[in-house]
Amino acid sequence: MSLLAVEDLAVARGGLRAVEGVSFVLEAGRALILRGPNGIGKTTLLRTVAGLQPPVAGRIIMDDDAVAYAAHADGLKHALGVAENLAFWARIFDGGSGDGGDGVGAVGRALAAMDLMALADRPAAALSAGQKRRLGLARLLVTGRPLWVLDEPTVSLDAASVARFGAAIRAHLAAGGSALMATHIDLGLAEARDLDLTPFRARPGRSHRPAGFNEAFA
Amino acid sequence: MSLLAVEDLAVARGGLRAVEGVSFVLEAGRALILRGPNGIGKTTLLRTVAGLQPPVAGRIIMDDDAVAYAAHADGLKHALGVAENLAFWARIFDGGSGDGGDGVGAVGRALAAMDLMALADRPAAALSAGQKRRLGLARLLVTGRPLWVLDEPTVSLDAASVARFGAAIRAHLAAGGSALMATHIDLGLAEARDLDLTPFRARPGRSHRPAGFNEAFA
Amino acid sequence: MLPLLRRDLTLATRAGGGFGLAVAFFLILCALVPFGVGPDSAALRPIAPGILWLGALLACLLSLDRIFALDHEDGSLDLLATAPIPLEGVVAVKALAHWLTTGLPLVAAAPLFGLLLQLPAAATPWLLASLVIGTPALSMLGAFGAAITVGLRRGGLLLSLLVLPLYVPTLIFGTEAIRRGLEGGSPATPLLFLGGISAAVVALVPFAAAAALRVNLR
Amino acid sequence: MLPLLRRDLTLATRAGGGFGLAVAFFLILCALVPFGVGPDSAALRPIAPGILWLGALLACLLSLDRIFALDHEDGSLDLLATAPIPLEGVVAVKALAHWLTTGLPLVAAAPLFGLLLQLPAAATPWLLASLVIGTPALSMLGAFGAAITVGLRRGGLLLSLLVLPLYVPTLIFGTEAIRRGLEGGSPATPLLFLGGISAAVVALVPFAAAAALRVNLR
Amino acid sequence: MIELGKYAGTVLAAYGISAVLLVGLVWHSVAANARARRDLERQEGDG
Amino acid sequence: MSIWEYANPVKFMRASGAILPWAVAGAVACTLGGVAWGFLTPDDYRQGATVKIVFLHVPAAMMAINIWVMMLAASLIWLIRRHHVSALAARAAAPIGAVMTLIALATGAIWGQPMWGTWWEWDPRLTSFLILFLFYAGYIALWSAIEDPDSAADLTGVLCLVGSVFALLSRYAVLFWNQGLHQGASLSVAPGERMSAVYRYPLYLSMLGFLLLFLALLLIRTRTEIRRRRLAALIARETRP
Ligand code: HEM
Ligand SMILES: Nc1ncnc2c1ncn2[C@@H]1O[C@H](COP(=O)(O)OP(=O)(O)OP(=O)(O)O)[C@@H](O)[C@H]1O
Ligand SMILES: Nc1ncnc2c1ncn2[C@@H]1O[C@H](COP(=O)(O)OP(=O)(O)OP(=O)(O)O)[C@@H](O)[C@H]1O
Ligand SMILES: [Mg+2]
Ligand SMILES: [Mg+2]
Repeated sequence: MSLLAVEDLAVARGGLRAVEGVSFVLEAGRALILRGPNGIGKTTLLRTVAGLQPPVAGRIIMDDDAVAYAAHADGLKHALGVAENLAFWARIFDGGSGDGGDGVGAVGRALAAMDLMALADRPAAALSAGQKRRLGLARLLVTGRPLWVLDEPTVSLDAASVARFGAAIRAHLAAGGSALMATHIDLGLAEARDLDLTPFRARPGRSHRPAGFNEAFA
Repeated sequence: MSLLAVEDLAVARGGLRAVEGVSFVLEAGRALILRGPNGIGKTTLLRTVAGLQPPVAGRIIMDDDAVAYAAHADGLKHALGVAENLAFWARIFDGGSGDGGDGVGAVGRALAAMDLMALADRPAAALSAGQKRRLGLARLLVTGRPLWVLDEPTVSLDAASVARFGAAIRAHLAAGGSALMATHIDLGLAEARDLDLTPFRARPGRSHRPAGFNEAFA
Repeated sequence: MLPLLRRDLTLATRAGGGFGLAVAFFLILCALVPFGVGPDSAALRPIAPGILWLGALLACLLSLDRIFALDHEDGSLDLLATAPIPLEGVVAVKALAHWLTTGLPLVAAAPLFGLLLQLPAAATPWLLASLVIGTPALSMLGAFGAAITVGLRRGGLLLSLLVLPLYVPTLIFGTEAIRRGLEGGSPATPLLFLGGISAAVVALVPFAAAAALRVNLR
Repeated sequence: MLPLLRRDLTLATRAGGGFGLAVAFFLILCALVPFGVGPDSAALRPIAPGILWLGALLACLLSLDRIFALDHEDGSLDLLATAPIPLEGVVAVKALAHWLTTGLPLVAAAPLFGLLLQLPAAATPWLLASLVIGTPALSMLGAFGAAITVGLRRGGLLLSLLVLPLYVPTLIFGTEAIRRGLEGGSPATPLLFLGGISAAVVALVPFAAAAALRVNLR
Repeated sequence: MIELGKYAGTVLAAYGISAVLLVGLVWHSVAANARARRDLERQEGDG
Repeated sequence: MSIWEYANPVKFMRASGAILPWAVAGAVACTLGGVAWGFLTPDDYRQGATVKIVFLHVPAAMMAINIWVMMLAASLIWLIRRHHVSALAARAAAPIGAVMTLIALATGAIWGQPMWGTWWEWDPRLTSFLILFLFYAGYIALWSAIEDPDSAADLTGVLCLVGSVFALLSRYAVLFWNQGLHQGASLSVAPGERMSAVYRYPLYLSMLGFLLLFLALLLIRTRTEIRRRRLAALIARETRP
């Protein structure tokens, strides 16, 4: 069963196509890692898949409400505690684990998975860069969504945390989820396939329908 | 000749000591990489050395105006172009290279070193994560400062850009500069020494002078 | 949607929140007016309804950029847009939270400030009625302005420029109701208009605001 | 220091800047006041000086959070603090830039707005004089408030709360000068006081503001 | 010459201000257009 | 060929280039002709020579309103059919509308001095115009504040939509708030109130002139916007790594 199928997708940023003609299928239990040099369009592609911007061409086939997105900004409220931050997102995504809708069980498990138990009551403002990132990743665990869309998830993480993140991904895949990631480093995930975006770089002038002002007037 | 000497330094964050008893000497032409798990206090130590916060104990011996600091926030103005952003910092730091104070030569060289020539007129808002980071690093080259203090400099960079950054560091060291960095990844710098901060983690109760309210009342 | 409301109210009561600040600002403004126009109570009485409404409007204005900008900066808005609640609902809830933390306290405190500005006691019921009916429109229109300018950093002045003209009908009918109440006329007509505007704004503007948010998230 | 001034002025004229917006805001405020207090020109005339000064004050207030907050968020402030210019100079230059982009346009436009509010033509010179002498104090005191609240996200209302009381003496002497000029009295005394306040504020407050900034950067 | 009587100042001021605003608008439109055309031609000439 | 074809920038540039000389010639002839003719009309028995101001005041006031309506139409076309040129036309029209509003306000204020004895009065007509000017100012400011042209077009379009509703609402609110001094519409069909032909025909001519002037300026400014966009697009394409 495929969780996500992308067909001949073209995505644009700043009114210009970044990559085009991208097709892939992501099955349950598999992960796909987007590769490519800075500025090729990884972030743009991920945001399109997450539904934050419309594709210029092509199709994205997946269930509604399947995606959990995590990017550089972790969506943390500095004034709230670590557990409070997680509990909020758990309630918004309705727990996902069916534990009474309160999401407390899921929150506890997510804190444990990312080794944040000791920091549970700390306000998010008082976390270091790597601790914030860990909290941002823990959020994925409470969404209960099958398809994780991750933009450079391991930034600022130390080696132990990268391993912990790898374990979380592996558990997610084993439970029938899947993950689409962009990263520049080696995650050591055997389940993951790489997709280099370099060959899909959009060439100007080949497009029939303008992606925005910049293509309409170029 | 040592550019920086740190003696028995203790630094605090949020009123609690993070690391203490740190001593090292950084000679011209050498680099020191701080290592340690998330939250140990690398960022705090770097900010202290950069003069942004006072040390709790110990001494930092270096010349005035020797430090160029670069952290997660790159100090870029989104409304200004790439070259404009660099030119501003070049003028603030007075070019460093003595080319008429206007810093144009230095800016051009910095752009070339970080492969930003093609983007020179782009507003900084329209850069990808890695391109922004490259611009943030190019800023170091126009400061003309001998001691670079870098907090996770290679975040978001692709492999080619990491290599380019390594080359820039090497050139800086060869020119008699030095660098103090915190990072979790392997930079492949032969000139660099590692300093693991884990043994210096502050133990509560050992301090004679409270670092702030939190220690004074603990 | 309830967790979102609860979180926004919690944040408003935490450090750096805004609960009560609107009232304090209102108080200062009312205290400054006599300095500006002279302490003569004969001069104050006729302008009191207007000053009270203008104060409410400005207190509202100054807190508008908290509605979406914070969530946009820390990435929460991206995550909320991919969460299983419609963006229109997010807008409505956030405007409601804004009204509960700004509009409602103002309504509660208004009679007191009426006293300060020599507003006759007979006008107090009309003051209260007009504020209760009118301030929801202020919050919702403010949310619209905030949604349009969310991509701009610190667009406070621009936000005011966009929003204040939209406030004109509310302001006119609001003060007119008090004035008619004072002069023994019938305040029913302006109150009816006020109610009509509020109802239409609360019902329709969330769609426009959500559309603007989607554009800005793109 | 000149490059900093030049950059701040450039940013004010670029997209999302604020040049001219203060005037537009002032205009809206002048347009809204009659809606509040009634269209009667006999009612407007006596309160015109006060409204004009309050308008200048509020236009100033709404742009204050641009002074340091933007630079703090994008990391520029960290870098400026380590640059070879004293932080006091940074404060002074930024307050100057704020005055040039907010205070000066207001002064230039004030006579026109005086017309709208039925301010007698005889009072215009005094309006101009009091604004020219008084607004620098507004910008500098605002910079102080902005420095104190720079660590808070969107501390707009709190900032107003801190700053407005500091504005009281300026407001009193400013309106008093216009009123005396109108009534044929001697406006020299209030203008003298106004000048004294401005001079003292411009000379001394940068030190306090720089101290506050240092604390907030820590 | 046409007689404006006691309202000469008023009428001339109205015509004068309108002329200034209109000429300013026209000048701005034409100048911006010329500049845009020049910039575009230079860019298209380059590549 | 459908009319929407002209929403293609290249076609628009060609078509507008052909129309422009005629529009400019017509605008110059009618505006100068109408205003000069108006200037030479005899004095009114009540208003004296000030009646000459009407030939600037009324056309400017009418264009100020009509231009906003045109911007609303162009914004709707952009939001619904995504024709890039119409978004740029709305952007190009706004400064013209703002200047027209300013002319109406300025000539009215100058006229008010001898007629009502005051430069400014919070009369509903005047007040509504001030509010209209504020809407223009907000619209222009928003266009120039947003960097990304696609977002800017969308957001200003939404603002224009919401703003139109509130501009109308404000007009009624202001009428509710204050009774005014200002003339009613004397071009109305009611025979008794009709303006005498001496003033009517030059007024018609100058109204036509202002309309053509708007058209000519709109074409020029839209062409400017198109060229600017094209330049930006070429630069963006070139620098994409
Ligand atoms: C700044 C202030 C003013 C503004 C914004 C303004 C606005 C307008 C507008 C919008 C119209 C067109 C109305 C229509 O045709 O339906 C108009 C027409 C007119 N205005 Fe004004 N006006 C102002 C001041 C004045 C003054 C002071 C006078 C003279 C005492 C005046 C005399 C007229 C006359 C005679 C017309 C023509 C009415 C008609 O034939 O339709 N206006 N004005
Ligand atoms: N706001 C913008 N306006 C115009 N162009 C933009 C904007 N943001 C990004 N771009 C450009 O769009 C392209 C794709 O950017 P994107 O962020 O998707 O790259 P990326 O693959 O994620 O790069 P990185 O590895 O550096 O994160 C880049 O060339 C970038 O310069
Ligand atoms: N504002 C704050 N208030 C209180 N404590 C804080 C604050 N910011 C950080 N801390 C704590 O101070 C300690 C040191 O943080 P620091 O940011 O220096 O760590 P780091 O070594 O840079 O970690 P990382 O590798 O994650 O960036 C951490 O334990 C962190 O939780
Ligand atoms: Mg990216
Ligand atoms: Mg760190």
